[in-house]
Amino acid sequence: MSILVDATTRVICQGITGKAGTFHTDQCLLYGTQFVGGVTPGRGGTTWRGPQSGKELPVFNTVAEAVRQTGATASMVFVPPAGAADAIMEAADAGITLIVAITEGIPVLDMVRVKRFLTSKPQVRLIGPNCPGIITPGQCKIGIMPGYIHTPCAPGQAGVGVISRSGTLTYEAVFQLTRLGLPQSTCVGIGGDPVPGTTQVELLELFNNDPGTSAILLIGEIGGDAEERAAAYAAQHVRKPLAAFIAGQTAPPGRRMGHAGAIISGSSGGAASKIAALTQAGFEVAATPAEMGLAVQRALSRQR
Amino acid sequence: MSILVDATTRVICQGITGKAGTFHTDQCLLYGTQFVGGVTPGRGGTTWRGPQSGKELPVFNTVAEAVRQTGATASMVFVPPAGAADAIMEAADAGITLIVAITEGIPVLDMVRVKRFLTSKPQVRLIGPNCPGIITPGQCKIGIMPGYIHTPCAPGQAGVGVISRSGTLTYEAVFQLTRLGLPQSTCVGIGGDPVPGTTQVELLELFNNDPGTSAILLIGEIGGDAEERAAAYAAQHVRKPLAAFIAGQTAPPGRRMGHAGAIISGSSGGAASKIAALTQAGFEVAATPAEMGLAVQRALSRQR
Amino acid sequence: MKIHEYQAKELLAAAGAAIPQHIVVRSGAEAAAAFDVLSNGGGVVVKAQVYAGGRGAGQLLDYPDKLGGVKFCPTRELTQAVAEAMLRHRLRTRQTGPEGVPIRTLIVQADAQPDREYYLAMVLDRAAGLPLLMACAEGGMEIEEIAARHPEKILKTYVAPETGLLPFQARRLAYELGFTPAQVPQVENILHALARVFLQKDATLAEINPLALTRNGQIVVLDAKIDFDDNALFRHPDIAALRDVQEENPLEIRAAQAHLNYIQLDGTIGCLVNGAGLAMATMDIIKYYGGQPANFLDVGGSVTPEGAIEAFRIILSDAKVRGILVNVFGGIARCDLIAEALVQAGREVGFRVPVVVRLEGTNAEKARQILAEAANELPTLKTAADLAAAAQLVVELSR
Amino acid sequence: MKIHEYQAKELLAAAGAAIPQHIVVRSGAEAAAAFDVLSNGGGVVVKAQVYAGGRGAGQLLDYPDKLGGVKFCPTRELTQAVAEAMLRHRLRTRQTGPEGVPIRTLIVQADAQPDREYYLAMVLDRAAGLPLLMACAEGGMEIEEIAARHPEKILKTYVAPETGLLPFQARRLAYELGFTPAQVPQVENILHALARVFLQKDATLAEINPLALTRNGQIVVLDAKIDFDDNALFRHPDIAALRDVQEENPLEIRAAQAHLNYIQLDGTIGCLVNGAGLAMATMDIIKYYGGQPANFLDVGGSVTPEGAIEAFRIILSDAKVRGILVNVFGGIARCDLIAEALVQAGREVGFRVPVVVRLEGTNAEKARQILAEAANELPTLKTAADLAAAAQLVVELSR
Repeated sequence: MSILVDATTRVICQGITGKAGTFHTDQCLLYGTQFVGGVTPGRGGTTWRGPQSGKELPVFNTVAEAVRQTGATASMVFVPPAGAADAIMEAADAGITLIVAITEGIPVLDMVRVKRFLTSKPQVRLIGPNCPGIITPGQCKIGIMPGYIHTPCAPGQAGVGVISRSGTLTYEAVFQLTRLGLPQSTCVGIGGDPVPGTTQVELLELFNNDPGTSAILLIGEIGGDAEERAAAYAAQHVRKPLAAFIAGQTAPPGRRMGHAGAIISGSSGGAASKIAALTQAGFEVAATPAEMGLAVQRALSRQR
Repeated sequence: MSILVDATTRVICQGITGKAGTFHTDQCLLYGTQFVGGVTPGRGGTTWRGPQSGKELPVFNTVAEAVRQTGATASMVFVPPAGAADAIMEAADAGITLIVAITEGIPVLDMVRVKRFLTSKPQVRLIGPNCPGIITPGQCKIGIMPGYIHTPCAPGQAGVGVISRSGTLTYEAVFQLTRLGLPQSTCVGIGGDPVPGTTQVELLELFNNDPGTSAILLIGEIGGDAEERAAAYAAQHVRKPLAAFIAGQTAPPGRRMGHAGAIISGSSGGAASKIAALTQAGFEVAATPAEMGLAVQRALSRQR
Repeated sequence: MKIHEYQAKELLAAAGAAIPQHIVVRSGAEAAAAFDVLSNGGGVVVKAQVYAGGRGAGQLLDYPDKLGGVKFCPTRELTQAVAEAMLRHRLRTRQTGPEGVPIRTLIVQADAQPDREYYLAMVLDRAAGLPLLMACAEGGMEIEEIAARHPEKILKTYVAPETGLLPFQARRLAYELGFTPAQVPQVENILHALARVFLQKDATLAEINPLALTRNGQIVVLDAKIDFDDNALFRHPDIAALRDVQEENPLEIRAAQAHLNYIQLDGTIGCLVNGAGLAMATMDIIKYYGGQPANFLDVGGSVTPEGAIEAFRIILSDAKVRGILVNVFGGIARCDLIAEALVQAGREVGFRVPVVVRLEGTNAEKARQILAEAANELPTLKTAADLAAAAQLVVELSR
Repeated sequence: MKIHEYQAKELLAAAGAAIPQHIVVRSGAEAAAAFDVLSNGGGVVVKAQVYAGGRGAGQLLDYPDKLGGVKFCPTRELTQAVAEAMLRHRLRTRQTGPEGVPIRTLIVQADAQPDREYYLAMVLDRAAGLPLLMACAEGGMEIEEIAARHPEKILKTYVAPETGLLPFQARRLAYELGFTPAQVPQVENILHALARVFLQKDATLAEINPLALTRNGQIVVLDAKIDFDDNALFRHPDIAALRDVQEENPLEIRAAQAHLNYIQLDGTIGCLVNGAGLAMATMDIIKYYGGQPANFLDVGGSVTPEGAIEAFRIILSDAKVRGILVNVFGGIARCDLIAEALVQAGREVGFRVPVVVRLEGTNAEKARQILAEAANELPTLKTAADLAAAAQLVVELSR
């Protein structure tokens, strides 16, 4: 089992003919993801060919056309920042229900507008933007993470669900899990932007309800109060083993938000408050990034 | 019984210090409505006095303040057209749950924006704009209708629920009901604007669920397809006696919407299609405006 | 409020849409001069600027040849002759009535040589409570027929007023209309212009019909029609300034100035009613009893002596009127005061036809007494006990 | 991106807010001339324009008297002297660090004589995913303290970006701040200007502190601070043009030009990491093992030879650096190519301090081999088996 994506997920790439879109669609195809088409306005009717995989996909001018022709339900967005919000709304409007936005550098007010647009489309889930994507090991990779570091669950086996605001730090965590022999159910990078499409709380809920997930690893960062909210949710609702790591205990200064930032969050958004909240909620919190895998192991053994 | 308003409803008037606001608040007080205050920005802290009733009410600068101080849950809006949409949104934002907008001449796109604003406030019901208001005879009148033509239900007695897009035509209908000895549960003028706050379908549902309503009279007009939708709803859900009248069988021409109007509604919005739809849905349709009361009587007797 | 084609196209152009060049003219000589500027080795199109639609298929009255309100003119001479004919003869179309309308303004337009025509429109969808943008790859005259027979050919997109037309919505419509990647940006510009004018200027209808793909690959607005929300004109002085009162019914203008809502019709029985719904219902009951209403007239919620006087003057200035039905439901306004206003109006105006009055509501008894007392002075003034009786009486008296 | 106070106030003024008159000056003589224009029989305020906050409570370094970055000057002579002092001495505030910052620009501002001070700010509320407008009737320096002790005194209103600040929201805030009916329209203007600038220019923070009620009843923006979303600068060339690179850290500018995200810190161990989260985590583990990071440096998803060379140059230009930790997780990018880039960088730059490399991911074995082969050529280059070992090693070697 897994959350959000599996071997049956039919995926398109928006921005498939761009350099990054081509490369990563190809990588996903090599991993085994069921990509069924791509969208680049003005290139409709042409055929895209994966440089390494050699696989061919139809290109469409609009997501609506792509959905009609291919039955896709998920989209990987590689559209550059200036057009990315529009591309996400186009996907949502066209019936795509899982949108994975890899694009980095989308203006934050664009994402505010996207989120408000999506309130009228409750069936649509957005992952990202500015994220590595989502992977259910062995079944479906939609994103830029290196596939080989992940370990699929054996049939009937449950795995670790991973939720992260970071990219390479997630790979580090997954690599540690794989080394410790802990397979992963699904790994989701929610992205580091101020307004993410999907929050840690929402993913905690999905993983909590997924029988294929045996434990959850949450990788957070300083800033905002998302981790505090995740801790509060977990304390009340989650009964699975929980582990976490918070990056930024040595916070880089100089990225202050003036008075207003502190007023609004009601706390500093600092690592200490996050770690305290998570520990109190029952998370095994890793002391260093080298011990994320071990923290999961501790959480799992503590339960037994 | 009744819908939406009764003797316990606490009401404010937005625009209370204006000429119309003063006159009609006073009239409502004379009828017995429980008015508890008024709002006119810049006049907060003063006291309003009803010219005929002699009653005094506190005036506030904002609806939020009025709600805090008086516990009002309903508002009658007499703010002029340019500021009316803003006043409605202010009321909704301040916790008012029933907004009765009397104002005539609000730009239609303002009402589109108001309706979209209200989607995030499902607990708020807007009646109007450009409407006579709502009255539960003998208990609460919020609007400009002449109170004395209405007949309250005796304790335990059920009455006729009236839904109308028109003003004086509603008074005509209520007058006929009263003459025939048929009391009214609640009468609601939804207003004649293209984008009304509350639709006929919504009121059909409320009256259908109200044990104090024995029959429903629907007074429609040509234009749009609201009556067709009401007929479709009634056919499926309503089992109470139903009567209707459609004004505009001799439609004034010259108010065409070009090609686009006909395309959009899929029908002419003419009286014939509306009358056919209502008849098929089980409404007793009055042939002339002089027979609206009789149509209700026929509907009631047909049931027995 | 309506505006002329050329005004609609200029508004769209200001919002970013491409339109063919045109020059507004009011004489044959001006038209000929415009030909020199715009013909560019070919011809021009002369188009009558009237509010009524169906100009192309219309006919100039008392004109020997077949000539409507739109004409391609290959020469300077023909341009001048056609312009002069249009300015001299009234134009009848399916929207004008048999008497036609005078033509006061023309445009001379560069010939766009349309290769293919499309339809675009924005209008309020009342059921959804949202503006709707519609597009069809088959434009021109028969759009209503296409809508009825092949509704799937009409592409539709809702436009939220707070965000406007979103880029992907315009892009999708443009591609689904079958435009090529090179054409799509031109179409997107026009769609955004249409939506912008509709939303920013409070239009109730904005129609581009046809949108033309020209032989040289340009996409231009060939004809456009925009109606505006009267209630929003207070915040659009630029739009209000476009009003051409000469194109409107003088009686209706006069009524509007007196805060009366008046629409002239073809029948013989004048109506004076308070409230739009009751006014429509009054017309209905006149027809039900065999009469034909001469007008719709809503005097608003209350009735003042001044309003009643002006209302009677307007109704009676229609020579067809053979009787008048006054139907007033006195709600907040008292019937006795209304009756006094009616009597005063009768004295001022003089009732040359039977006037049947039905007054109901507050102080109705006292009102009937006032009217009875005035019976000698105003012999054509009759009262009726109820609405049905009043309608029957006025129909009978007007035969 | 940050801008100066005077630029923020001018943006707000362009959006409709009232601000005191000011003149930008860069010399004592200009300041004296500005005094003549603005003093109006009273005095003026001289304000240092630097990006750091806390100017009023700051102190000019090596200056004999107590003088910060904001000074009321009742005379022309004092105005000139104060301006010259500010332009000659570095200013230290609680936000600058002990070395202070140079002052290159000043404004001379008409004295507004504030009678009462308020606080206004707009910022993104991440939890709600919406911009939030905040207001407090007690402005000035202690706003954070008020927020902590009396949160109920901070009024808050969410602003939807698609509608902007709605009229009733501004009206309500103005009344709830306690303004009189005569003052409310002035405050509404300023609130709308604040929201407009925030939304239309893609700000991440817009703060008016204080908003002043002056002795003559005017309401003006006395000080303002606006930060902008770097990701949205592509659509705001007017804002991008306001950038004052002299106010920014030269190393950080140089890093940005090489697409590196670099922030200088106070420690001794340089970091070179791919990915922001891993970079933060790497700093954390350095600290965990007793070291102090000298910088945050994210080279992005992949590592090119050019990027690595520039990154090492930037790190090594910080004289405090006594060791460097390279932590790269090769995902899509192959570790062997990254190792080659590091070796090339070592050749070009010369590693004057120990460089501990931890490479993991695709082709990590081959990468370790490449680094081992370069060991003779680059004696300070060390490899570590895992992250913990790497951190411990670099801390040890940097002591």
